[in-house]
Formats: sequence, structure tokens, C-alpha cells
Amino acid sequence: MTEQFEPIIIGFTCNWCSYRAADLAGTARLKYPPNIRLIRMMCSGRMDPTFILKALSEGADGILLTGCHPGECHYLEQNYKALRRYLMLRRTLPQFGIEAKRVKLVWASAAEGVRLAREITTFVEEIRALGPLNWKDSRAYNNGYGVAEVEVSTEVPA
Amino acid sequence: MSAAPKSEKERVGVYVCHCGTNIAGIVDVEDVALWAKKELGDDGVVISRDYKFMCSSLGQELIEHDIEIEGLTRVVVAACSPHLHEATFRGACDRAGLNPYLCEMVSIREQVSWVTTDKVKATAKAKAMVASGVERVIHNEPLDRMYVPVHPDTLVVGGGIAGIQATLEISNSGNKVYLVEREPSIGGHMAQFDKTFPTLDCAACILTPRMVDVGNQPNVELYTWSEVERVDGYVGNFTVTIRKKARYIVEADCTGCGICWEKCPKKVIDDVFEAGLGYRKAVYTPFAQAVPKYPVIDTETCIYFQNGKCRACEKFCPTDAIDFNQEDEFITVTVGNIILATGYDTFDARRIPQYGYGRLANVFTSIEFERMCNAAGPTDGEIVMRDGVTKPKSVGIVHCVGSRDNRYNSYCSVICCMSSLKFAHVVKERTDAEVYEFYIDMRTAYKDYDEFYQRVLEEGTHFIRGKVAEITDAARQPGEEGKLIIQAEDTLISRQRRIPVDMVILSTALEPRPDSKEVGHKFGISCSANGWFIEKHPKLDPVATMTEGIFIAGAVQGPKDIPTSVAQGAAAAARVLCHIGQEQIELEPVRASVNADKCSGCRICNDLCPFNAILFHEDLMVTEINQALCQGCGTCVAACPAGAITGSGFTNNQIMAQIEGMLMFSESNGMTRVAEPVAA
Amino acid sequence: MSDNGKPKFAMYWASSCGGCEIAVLNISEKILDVDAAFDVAFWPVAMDAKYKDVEAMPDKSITLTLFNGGIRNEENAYLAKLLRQKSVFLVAFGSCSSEGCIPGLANFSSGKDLFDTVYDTISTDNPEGIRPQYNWTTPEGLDIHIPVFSPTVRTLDQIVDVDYIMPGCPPESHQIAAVVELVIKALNGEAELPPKGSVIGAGGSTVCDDCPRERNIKKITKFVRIHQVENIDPDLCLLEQGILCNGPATRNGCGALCPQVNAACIGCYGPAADVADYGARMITALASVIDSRDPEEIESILDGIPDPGGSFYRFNLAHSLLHAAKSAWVGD
Amino acid sequence: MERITIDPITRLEGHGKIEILLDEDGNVANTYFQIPELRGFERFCVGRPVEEMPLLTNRICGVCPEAHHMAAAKAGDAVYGVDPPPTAKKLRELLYMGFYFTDHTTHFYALGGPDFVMGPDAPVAERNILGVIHKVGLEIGGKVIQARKYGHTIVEMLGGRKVHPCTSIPGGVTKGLNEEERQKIEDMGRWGIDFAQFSLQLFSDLVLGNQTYVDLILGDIYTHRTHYMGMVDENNHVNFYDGLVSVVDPDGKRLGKYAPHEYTDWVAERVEPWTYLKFPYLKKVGWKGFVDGNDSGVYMATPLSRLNAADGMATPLAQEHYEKFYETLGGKPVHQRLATHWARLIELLYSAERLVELATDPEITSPKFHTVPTKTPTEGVGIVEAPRGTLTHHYWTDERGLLTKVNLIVGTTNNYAPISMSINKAAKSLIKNGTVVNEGLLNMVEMAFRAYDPCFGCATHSLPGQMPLELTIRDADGNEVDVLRQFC
Repeated sequence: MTEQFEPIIIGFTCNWCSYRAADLAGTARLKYPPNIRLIRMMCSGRMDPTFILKALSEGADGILLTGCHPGECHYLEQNYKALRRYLMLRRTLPQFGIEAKRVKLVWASAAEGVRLAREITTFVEEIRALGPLNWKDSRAYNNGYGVAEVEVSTEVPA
Repeated sequence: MSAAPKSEKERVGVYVCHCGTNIAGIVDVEDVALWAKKELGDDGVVISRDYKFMCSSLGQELIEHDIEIEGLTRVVVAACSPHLHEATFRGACDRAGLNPYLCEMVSIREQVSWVTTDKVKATAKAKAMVASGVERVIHNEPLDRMYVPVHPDTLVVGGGIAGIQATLEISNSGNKVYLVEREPSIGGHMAQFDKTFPTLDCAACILTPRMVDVGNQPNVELYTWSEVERVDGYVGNFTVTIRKKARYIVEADCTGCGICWEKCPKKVIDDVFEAGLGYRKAVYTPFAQAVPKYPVIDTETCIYFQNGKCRACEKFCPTDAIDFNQEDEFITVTVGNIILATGYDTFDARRIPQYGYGRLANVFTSIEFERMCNAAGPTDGEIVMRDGVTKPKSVGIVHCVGSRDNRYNSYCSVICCMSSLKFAHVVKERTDAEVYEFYIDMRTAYKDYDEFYQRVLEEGTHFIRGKVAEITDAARQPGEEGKLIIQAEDTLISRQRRIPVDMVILSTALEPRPDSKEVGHKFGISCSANGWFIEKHPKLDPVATMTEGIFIAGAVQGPKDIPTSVAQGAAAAARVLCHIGQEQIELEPVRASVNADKCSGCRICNDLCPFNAILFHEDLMVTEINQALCQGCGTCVAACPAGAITGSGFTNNQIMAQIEGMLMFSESNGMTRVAEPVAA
Repeated sequence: MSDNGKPKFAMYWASSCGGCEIAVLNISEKILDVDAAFDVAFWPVAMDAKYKDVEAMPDKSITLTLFNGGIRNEENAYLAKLLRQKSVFLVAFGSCSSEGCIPGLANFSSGKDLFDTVYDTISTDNPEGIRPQYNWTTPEGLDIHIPVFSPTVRTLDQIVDVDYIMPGCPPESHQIAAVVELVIKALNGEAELPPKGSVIGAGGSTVCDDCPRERNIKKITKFVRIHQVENIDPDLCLLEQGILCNGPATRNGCGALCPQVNAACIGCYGPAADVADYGARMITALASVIDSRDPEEIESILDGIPDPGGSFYRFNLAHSLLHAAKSAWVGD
Repeated sequence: MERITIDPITRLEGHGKIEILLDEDGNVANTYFQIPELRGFERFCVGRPVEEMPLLTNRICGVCPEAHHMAAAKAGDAVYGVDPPPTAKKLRELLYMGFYFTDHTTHFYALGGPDFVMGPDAPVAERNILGVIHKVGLEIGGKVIQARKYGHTIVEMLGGRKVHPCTSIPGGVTKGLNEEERQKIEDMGRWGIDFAQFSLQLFSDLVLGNQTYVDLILGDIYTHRTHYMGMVDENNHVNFYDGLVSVVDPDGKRLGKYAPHEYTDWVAERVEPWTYLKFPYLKKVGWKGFVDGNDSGVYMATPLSRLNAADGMATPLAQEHYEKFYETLGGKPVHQRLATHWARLIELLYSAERLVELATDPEITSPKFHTVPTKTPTEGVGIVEAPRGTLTHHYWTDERGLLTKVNLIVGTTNNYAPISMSINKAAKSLIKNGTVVNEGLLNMVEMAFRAYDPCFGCATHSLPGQMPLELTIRDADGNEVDVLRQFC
């Protein structure tokens, strides 16, 4: 049997809610797949689409954005900005041939360790189902490996 | 395009904590440490150690030693969550003379060992996270903690028991307090009550001395019949504008003798203090022991203000203290800290039509009943039905009216069980009526509460566990005529029951003030979905808010009883006094700042800051960020289309490098570096 | 240095439209200074010089090379490497060589896709599905060759090390004139050249900085297509009128020409300094000021931007973090 | 077999490549003129909003972005089925005339001029504008610069930018014209009429007055009997911005006139495996290879073609010269490629006259310069006459006005076949039995080539292909006053 695909997922967390939820999940010894790697920011409002594109271009297969529930942002309303940026980015990614589903936004309060662990587990499976994104290879390809030209030269003309 | 490379090479130390077996049990910490030295050497890792307990003094000394002897310029500690020990390790760096913000923690316990079962994968993930920490820390910049001087004066908003407590604590310590109260007198809801549970001592007897103290405390500047108009500035230095509504009384001349309200011909129903059960005059003080003693003229009902005649009060006032031409005053004060104790409102029982409040005469709300049994109240403490004479033969008390009900408020109002028990006791004490309590769960936590419950049980009150479905006057069975029938399912015997009574008391829910959102915005703090103000931390920081220098106390943060409100008032005061004592406050240097040269004045960011830290200079057409007001969320940093805003502590370079680090090594090739493609 | 002791100057177009050359010409009398200060060593449109002449030059013998046009085929890539080798200062001149420009939008498609479209249009008579052959033998029995097509459009700095970047489509003539002046001064030791890698001939902020339109606190409730606007207010910020304008994220230097004739900035000067991804800046900025908290309402507002990829990566797809669509490198 | 490769043909166009294959006897076996690049606008414009096409297709060519801007704008109007207000159309045409004025001026003085004024056999060093100035006087240089500046000023005034204008949108334009600007344009136009007449006078003095040149023009080397194409107004007069496309055969017989949306009935493009560029030909006649004659679908689209395909010019002065043109060259159609230079000057005069007509039109300053489209967008074709030939943009969109398909047949492309033929003919006539290939040959090839004023930037939507020019003006003491380079 072939080895199953292990996606790499970058998660962006809010210092006040989802990062604490991750702490809580740990303290409660909840188990979730090791495919996710979390980055802490002060607020989901710090979420810059650049970071998502960066992670995807560096080889991540999926991105999980997390923030406080609507109305409960520790900075009052910044998570709504995160929501809007997320919705707008999702409309752009497909034009790059990247499934919008590879980027997901979930709300998780500091108390919701269980929820966060569950969301992570679900997301890892969703990305596993989508398969690898492999953007790093594309960069290699475009950064001018000679073979790139040769490959196309044999392929393009009829 | 990757994070900007650093010119001079940093000397990075990596410390991998075993945390006993908490980490070492799953993550091969020795391997991680060795790997970091080998694979991240090119990135500046010169020392990489693993140690049993990094947070122990020996662990910390290890770091200090390496900084001093090995000349580390950056430190990465792979251990537990930064929320536990970031301060610890930053402290260690500080002691060794390294700027504390050049230290990064990566959480390989909460985020790796505790949540992962596969040891190989756990170790690989730990490595990736260490790499991200190293790549990030290289881009960390030394940050200086910010200090702002603290103005010793304090503003307390809300003159209920929580606000009074806070005011007294602070003023008694010798510091000035401005106490602002919306109503003509301080005292709040507590002043309306008759007795307080569980001790049953009279509310007025314990409250009024405190009110008087406030009135007499020279350090307190009391502004009743006043509201906060606007708040500018930041912790240590707020500028507050107070609107002092016109009383039409010259306070300097008024002795509070009371002749004016005796003589006033206009009698009006008092639906604030007396909850609509009693009367007051057009010129009035809400209650006898009001502080301050000066009355207020209610222009809505005053004959003179309505049709220009009368002026009886003016005629009879012995000190000519009436001034019909008085106007609202605006007072601006500077304070270092603010305590919000604006309390709660009660649920409008009309919203549950099947309970008949407002339709069925003898359905009362808890506040109405409080006034009724108050010796100073409209019935001189007599418990009577609406007709004002008949004593009830039976009384039904309904819990959770508007609480624990998804149609209204899902939360528990905390105090209703106890006040309902108190009502039952009072009814028993003053009448020979049968008392029926309808409850969902009986919640009598805290000292002596359950004992009080037992006592009421012994007094013979009937307890029916079940939510009341309906209160009606439609008699169906003999014995129901002329009565109020309470229909409920008794879930203990799982039977529908119809209890006919003469009087019903609805224990109405506590609700946030209707204007809590606006107030929150005015002070730059946030409300939860249901409108209670959010504390900085639900357990460890219950009276602070996300906004430095703004504290909350009492029911404004959520339903609570008097003891807790008092405790919170004192707690908030303690926090304020701590600030005052420090004379200056240290602020986290995680702040945003604008590069004026890069700012195009597009104004994209101008509406993004709920703390009003972003201001636009029309003349220069550039945006600036007030460092002290900025809370460091980074939203404007992420929004700036020109990349003109930097967020210290979480710069683009730091985060981009962190991302690179996490993806630099691939598990598929045994966590060795993925070669960057070379340009042909 | 050439025989006459003047430093050598070169200008080359790779895959470009020629607008950059026109812009250089439009500096009119400043051309005199170029002539006075430089000896034009290689400028295909202007003077006779074959590739072999350049190949013959000693390394670093050309002092200043303005390279415009993107890297679309092996010939472009070869010239890029050749001129890098021969030049002291290599300048990525204009949007194509620095950001990829409009032709960079080709990176949303594969090379195969491009060929299949172009050689099979409604007016193309090509029943045998002929495609250009990189190597072809003529009936006369000789092999003739056309350059191999690259999988994606690349920018100069993705091929070789670049000293300076001069943005714009094309760079505005007054900016070119200023740069020429600076370089000449520097050669005479009268001025300092900016540090390697700097963007030259542009401002340090974004287009709004130069835009005379009135601006208020941004709150966007709708996006409208410019041709659907009844009367464009000539004085109010276009974004505030719902017209998608890239001014806030686009480096200044042009003088906000387009907004001044009621046309939106389309981003030809590329991103501001230290910006990793231009499109991301537009997305995050616009999304931040959309005036709604309701996902459905937000989506309906976003419907006003029917082509986000094209609108936000119009001039810089080739230089974006993702560089191209997956199809471009997968090849179909 | 021997081969001669001219690669790159600098001073002709940026990357073009000519392969001349000789047979054993040293005679030309065949020539291959290759265009080595492609950008694929037809593909990557798909998905874009149609209102952006005037901005995107601008970038096909930085030499004549105005032409693409106009064709795209007209195609956009057609897609939305919207008829721009008269003022909008006139503003667009006004901008376009400004562009034509600059473009034709530059070409004649920069490229065509030297060949005639100095004579084709004059040494290369002299056969440039400098030589021209020495011969005819210093002040011309100043005038040429003035003419170019005026044209660019008009383009910037109406298009917002000197290169890549940005004001045309479906339904009209985004900016109107105020009285002050109008007055400026009128003045420049009037100056332009004088300049154009002066140029025609110069041409007749220098060229027509000189029998060798006349012989050269009428000589066989530069003659091809092909079909001709050009846009005409309702009176069959030459028009650059709007009208029907008229097609005439080598005998001058009009095969018909087609509306933009009918272009596919008339034009087809052939693909050859040895070049990226396609070869358009007349569909009705069919492709017979690179050959002359009534049966060959090869056609030409240049100033000469436009005159051949029309019945006259729409402005009085230009009309006079139109008549003189055919009298002098022996009736319609004129097949001699070098006559294109003369035809170009007649168009120069027309563009100046038209500038004044439009600038003095009472409607031109009206604030009604845009109509908001109301119909659902579908499909549309826009055609204008680019200086280098008929330019066709054809768009298909979805109901949101996003492009689903794009087809472009661009100016110079029309002339790819005839240019190849001219090169071939020039080579054949100049390389006989191993004649040493020298500068002379290249010059002759170059002359054959120049007549078309080819711009392969347009042609391939890929490759800049302007003719080079270096113009140096010196004062009496020989000091440089101004230097100007232009490649179109």
C-alpha cells in the first residue's frame, strides 16, 4: 500500500483566543494530527493575506485562520476585518489554480480547546483529500531550471 | 521575495526543555537540540542545549551564562506556552543584559508533546517549530518598554454600591476621585431594597452610612444628575468631559430643607426609584437619605416649565436656591484611571405576555416588591395587593423570568434565587400567606446562602421545580375564581399543576444597560454578545479591561450580588491605587507606528482602530498613531496598502521569517533543508 | 570605457511593447546629456549592433544598461545573462522587466494554452493544427530556428542579479530625465548612487500621495464598474465613489496621471517599497474598509470586483509571491 | 547550400530575423522572414473585464497604443451595444488624429525621407535626417520636433498620458475638453496644416522633381500587384477612426466593403511552422502562397493601400493631393511600394485638416461625453485604421462583461506576407550568381521594408518593431541643438 499524503498546514492564531484554546487543548491532552504548525499573532486582525500567500508559496498545503468569535474580539471588532480579507482572498486563489478550500477561517474562543482540536483534525483530512499543492516545486520550475524551457519546447509545438 | 536578510550574523542560543517527561516523553529533545545546532548553524545557532526544566533557576542560569560568556545575541526557548513562561525567560535575558524582546518561545509542550501520539512526527514538528523560532528571532528587534506618567486623580462612573466602594477605597487613601452618577442621588439599586440576603440586614442601614461617607469625603468630587460626555487620552492621562445636567437648584444655597417639595403642587408617579408604585413631586429627591441632599426639578412635569406659571418652590425657598434659568454645565477633568460601575437594568416582564405582567393587576416584579416591603416605601412596608389594602392569602414567586431562557437571556442572573427566597421569607414574616416558589434549579452558592434556603424551607414555603408556562386569571376549576392561576409542570413528580394565588412576584432577570454598547465605545472597551463588558481575563484579571487604565466593577461585568460587587469595587480600586503608587505605568512595547514618508494619506486605516489611536493630520495629509492609545492588535499594520505601518514585536519580517522557518525543512527528506532553487 | 573615453551605455528590449523606448525619447533635450556623457554601445532600435558584437565586449565594459521587456523566451533570457555579464549597472527598466506588466498576465495560463488559443482563433485557417516549431527544416533542406518559449513570463531579477529597478509602464519621462541626470552626476563624482537594489525614478509613497482628489475616512459599501458610473465626481477619491482604484497600493512617481482624468489607477508603477506581494496589499486594504460585518452582504459587495486576480495582479503577477497559476507550470 | 543570416535585423526591428538561402549558383533559393516571439494577448485577456481592454491592449504596442486603445474602445461599445454620444466619438477621433500627425511626421522625416532626399546610393553616414537637414535647411528639424510635440500634447490632453492613454471606456470617454484646451488644439491643427503642406512641397521638389527617384519609385524591384485594404466613410473617403473596410483587387476593382462584424467573411490567417506570426489573406480569394496577382489572397494595408481602396480624401487640401498623386503615378491602383511615402504625407495633411475640423466642431466641448451602457454585454468587433494597417479587435463576454474569447488582427500583421515578398524580391534582384552580399543589399532590403513602416510590436503582440531614427540638429557652428530618436 502506498504511504498516505501528509499535508503541511500553517495555522494563524489570535493570542487571546485560539492560541489559548491551543494551550487548553494541550493541557487537556486532546490529540490532533501533527500536520499543523501554529503561528501566534496578537489578533486575527493582524492577518495579512501576504502571510497566506507566503506560506502557500513556501510549500504549505493548507492554511487555517483562527480568531475570536464575532462580537467577542479582544480588540472589539478586528476579527471582522480578518473575515473580510479571508472572503476576498478566497475569491482570488482559484484564479491561481488553488482551491479556495485550502484556506479556512474558524472562530475559536479561549475556552474552546476541544473545538479547535476538532477543527484542526477535520481540516487536515480536508486537505489530505485535496492532495499536495507543491508550490515550492513550481517556484523551482519558474526560477529557471533549464529543464523548464526544454520541457515546454518539446511539448508545445504540434 | 523572502524576509529581508540580516546584515550582521546573530549568535542564537536554542534551549530545548524536557519539562520532565511532559515533553521528553514524546519529543526526542536531545535529537532536536543536536539537529538545531547542525541544521541551523548557518542561520546563526551557536549553542543548542536540552535541559530537564528550563524554567528552573538552574535552567535560567544556563541562558544567562551563555549570554554573558558565549555572547548570545538571540535566545530561543522550546518549552511550554509563552503564556506561562515568556516573562520568565525574558527576565533571564534581561538579567544577563540582553534585551528581553530578543527572546522567543516556541510551545513544544502544549502544541506538540501533549497533543501528539507519534514520537517521530512529534519530534519532526518540534524541529520545524524550533526552526521557525530561530528564523523569527533573528528578525526580532530590541524593544524598550514604554512608560507613561499616571495622573493621581480617578474617575468612577456609577454611584451604586460597587462605585461607592471603589470611590471610598481610593479617596480614603488620600487620592482624588470624581464620582459621576446619572440619577439625582448615589445609591443605585441597593438603595431601593428593603433587606439583603442572606443576613437580612436592612439595605438602607448598611448603605446610607457609605453614601454619607462619600458625601463627606473631601477627596471626592461628586457629580450626580450628570453623565460622561466624552473621553480622550489614554492610561495615566485621560481627559474626561462631564455633562452636569441643570438641577435648577443653586447647590451652594440649598440646605435640603425640603420645603420646596412640600410646597410643590405637582405630584407625579415615580417609576424610577419607586418602580411606579409610589409618587414624588416635580421637584424632588429620589429618597429621604439621598446624597447629595439637593433636589432636582423635573422639567417634564414641573408646571412652571410646562406652562410658565406656579414658581411655588421659588416663592417658598428660604434661601432663594431655585434658579429656573440654570443650564447644563460641562466640566473637563483629567484623570489617570477610570472605573466603570454603571450596573444593570432589570428585564421588562411585559416581554413574556403569558406571565400577564401589566395585564394582570396582581403580578409584580421583584423591584416592585422590593419597594413594597421597604418600610420607607409606598406602602410603608405593608405587603398588599394592587388595591393597596388587601393582604394576599397566597403568593407565587417565579424564578428565572427572562434568564436561562434562549428566547431572552441564556445566562443565569445569579441573584434571583436568593432574592426570591428572601421574598418568601419576608412574605411569611409579614403575612400568613402560603408561598409557592417556581424554580428551574435552586442556586444557592456562597457563604450562608444554602443555610438561608434551608431556613426558608423550614418556614413552610412550597417549592415547585418547573418552569412556569402561564399565569392566568381564567378559572377552570373550583377555587380558582378571582385568583391568579400559575400553570407549571412539577418536574419532580412530572405532573402539570395549577396553583391559584392572590399575588405573583416575577424574579426578573438582570440585563446590561441598554446603552452599554455606546458606553463601551465611548471608553474604548468591548461588550460580550449579550452586552456585559468583557474583562481582560475571566479568571486572572476580572476587573481590568483590554484598554489600559479602564477598569470595571460590579454588575456591569455580569450579574452579581452585593458582596461580589463590593469586592470588585475594592479590587478595581486596588488596581487603580497600584497604578497611582507606581506613578508611571509600563506599557507592552508591542505597538504600531507610521512611517510618515511612506504614508500617502489614503486614509484606508483611519477607521480601523476601535481605540481611536489613529489620527489623520489634514494639514500634512498623513496618518499618525498615538503610541499610548495603541493596543498592538496589528490590524492597521496588516491593512496599510503602502506598507507604511510597522507593528513592533510582530513585524512582517518576523512573521515572514517564521513562516519560512516552518517550511524550510521537509519531513519527507528527514528534516533536512529543502534546497532553494537556483536561477539557471 | 570606449575609445573616446566615454562610459558605455546600452538599452535593450526583451519581450516588450516599445513604450519604454518612446518614453526615453520623450525626455527630448535630456537625450543630449546622454549623448554627451555616454557612448551608445548597444541599442538595437537606435543603432546597428549585432549580438555577436556584445558577446565580444569585455565583461563589465558597459557602464549602464537599461533593460526593458519581460523574459518570455530563451533569447530574452540569454540577452539578460549576456548584458548582466557585460554591464556594471544593470537596470530593470519599466514594468515588464521589474514586475512582468500586462504580458505577465500570461502566467495565469500555460504555454500550451496560449499556443492553442492564438493558433486556433476564429479567423485562423489552420485545419492541420500547425504550431510554430522551434527547429524547422525548410524545403531547401536547411534548419531554421525560433527561440524557445518559456513556461512563464519572468522578471529580470528572477533571471539575473539586478542593480536598480525603475518602475512604470512606461516610466514617466521626467523621472527618466532625473535618473539620467543623477547617473551622470554620479559618474562625475558629484552625486551618490542609491544603494544596490534600490527603486529609482519613483516616489517613496503611493499614488494617493500625488493625487489631488479629496479623501475622507474610507468606508466602502459598494464597488461599481467605471463605465457604469453616471457622472464621475472629478474631485472626490475614486474609491470613495466605489470605483476600484489601485492608487493606495501603487508606488507614486507618475504624478497620479490616470486619476486626474477620471480613470482609476491600474497599478503600473508596482508596489511600494518592501512590499512582498502587491495584490495582497490591495486585497487587505480594500477588505479592511468594506463597511459590513455580515458575510452575505460582504460577498455581495465583493461581487462588484468580478476579476480580483486580474485587478490586483494586473501588472505584477510575474513578480507576485505565487508568480503564476498552477496551470502555467503544470503545463496545461 | 549557402545561407546568409541577418540576425537580429537591427535598424529594421528589434528581433526580426531574415534567412536568405542561396542555391549552388549563388542565387537566392528562398528567404524566410521570421518573427521570433509571441505574447498571447488573445489568451490572457480572457477573464478580464471588457472595459479594461483599452488599457490592456495598449500594451501590445507602445508605439501605437492609441490605435489599440481606440479599437478596444469601439469593440467595448459593440459588446455593450451602446452608441457613445457624438462628442465622445469626436474626442476619441481628435486624440487619434493627434497621434496620426505625430506618427506620420516621424516616419516620413526619420525613415522615408533620407532615402529620397539623399538618394538611395548615398553613403549610410549621410543617408539620415542630418543629411536631409544639410540639404534642405536647418529649420526643418525644428519643425519636425514641433510637429511631434504637438501630436503628443494632444494625445496627453485627451488620453491622460503620453504613452498608453487611459480615457476611453465603453460608452464614451472619462474626460471632456474645455475651451482653453480646444483653442490650443485648434491652433496646433492649423499649424499642422501648414506643416503638412510644406512637407508635401518638399517631397515634390526633392523627389518628383528628380527623374532618378521617380524611376526608382516606379521601378520593378519595389512593385507588387496585390490586393489593398482600407477603411472608408459613407462617401468612400479615407477614414481612420470609423466606417467600413473597403477591399480592392490589383486592378483597383472594389471587391466590396465590410462592416467590422463581417471581418471573418473577408480575412483569414495562415499559420507557418517557421515563425510565430500569422499571415492574414483575403478569405474570398484564398491563399496561393507568397505571390502577386488577382488570384492571390495576399493584400496590403498601409497608407498607399488606404488611398487605393478609397475614392478620395474627406478634406479639401488632402483631396487635391490625392488627385495629383494618381495623375502623377498613372492612375489607380498604385502598386509601387515606395509611393507609400507620398501617400503617407497626404494622410498627414488629412489628419491635420481633420484636427481643425474636430477642434472647431461646436459639440466638441459638450459635457455629454459618456453614455452608461444598459444592455447585457455579449459580443463585439472594433476596427480602426492603425498607421500600419487595419486593426481589428473582436471580443466575446459573459453577461457580466468578462471576456470569454478574444481575437486580434493587428496592423502590421496584414502586411507580413507582402513584406516577406518584398524582401524576397529585393534579395533575388540584388543577389545574382554569388554577388558579394554587402551593405548595399541590406539598404535595398531595408528600403523595401521601410515602405511598410512595419511594427512587429503590434504584429506579434510581442515584438517591438520600429524603424530607427537618429536626428541631430546642429546650429551654424555645428553644435548640437537637439537630438531626437524615433522608431516608427
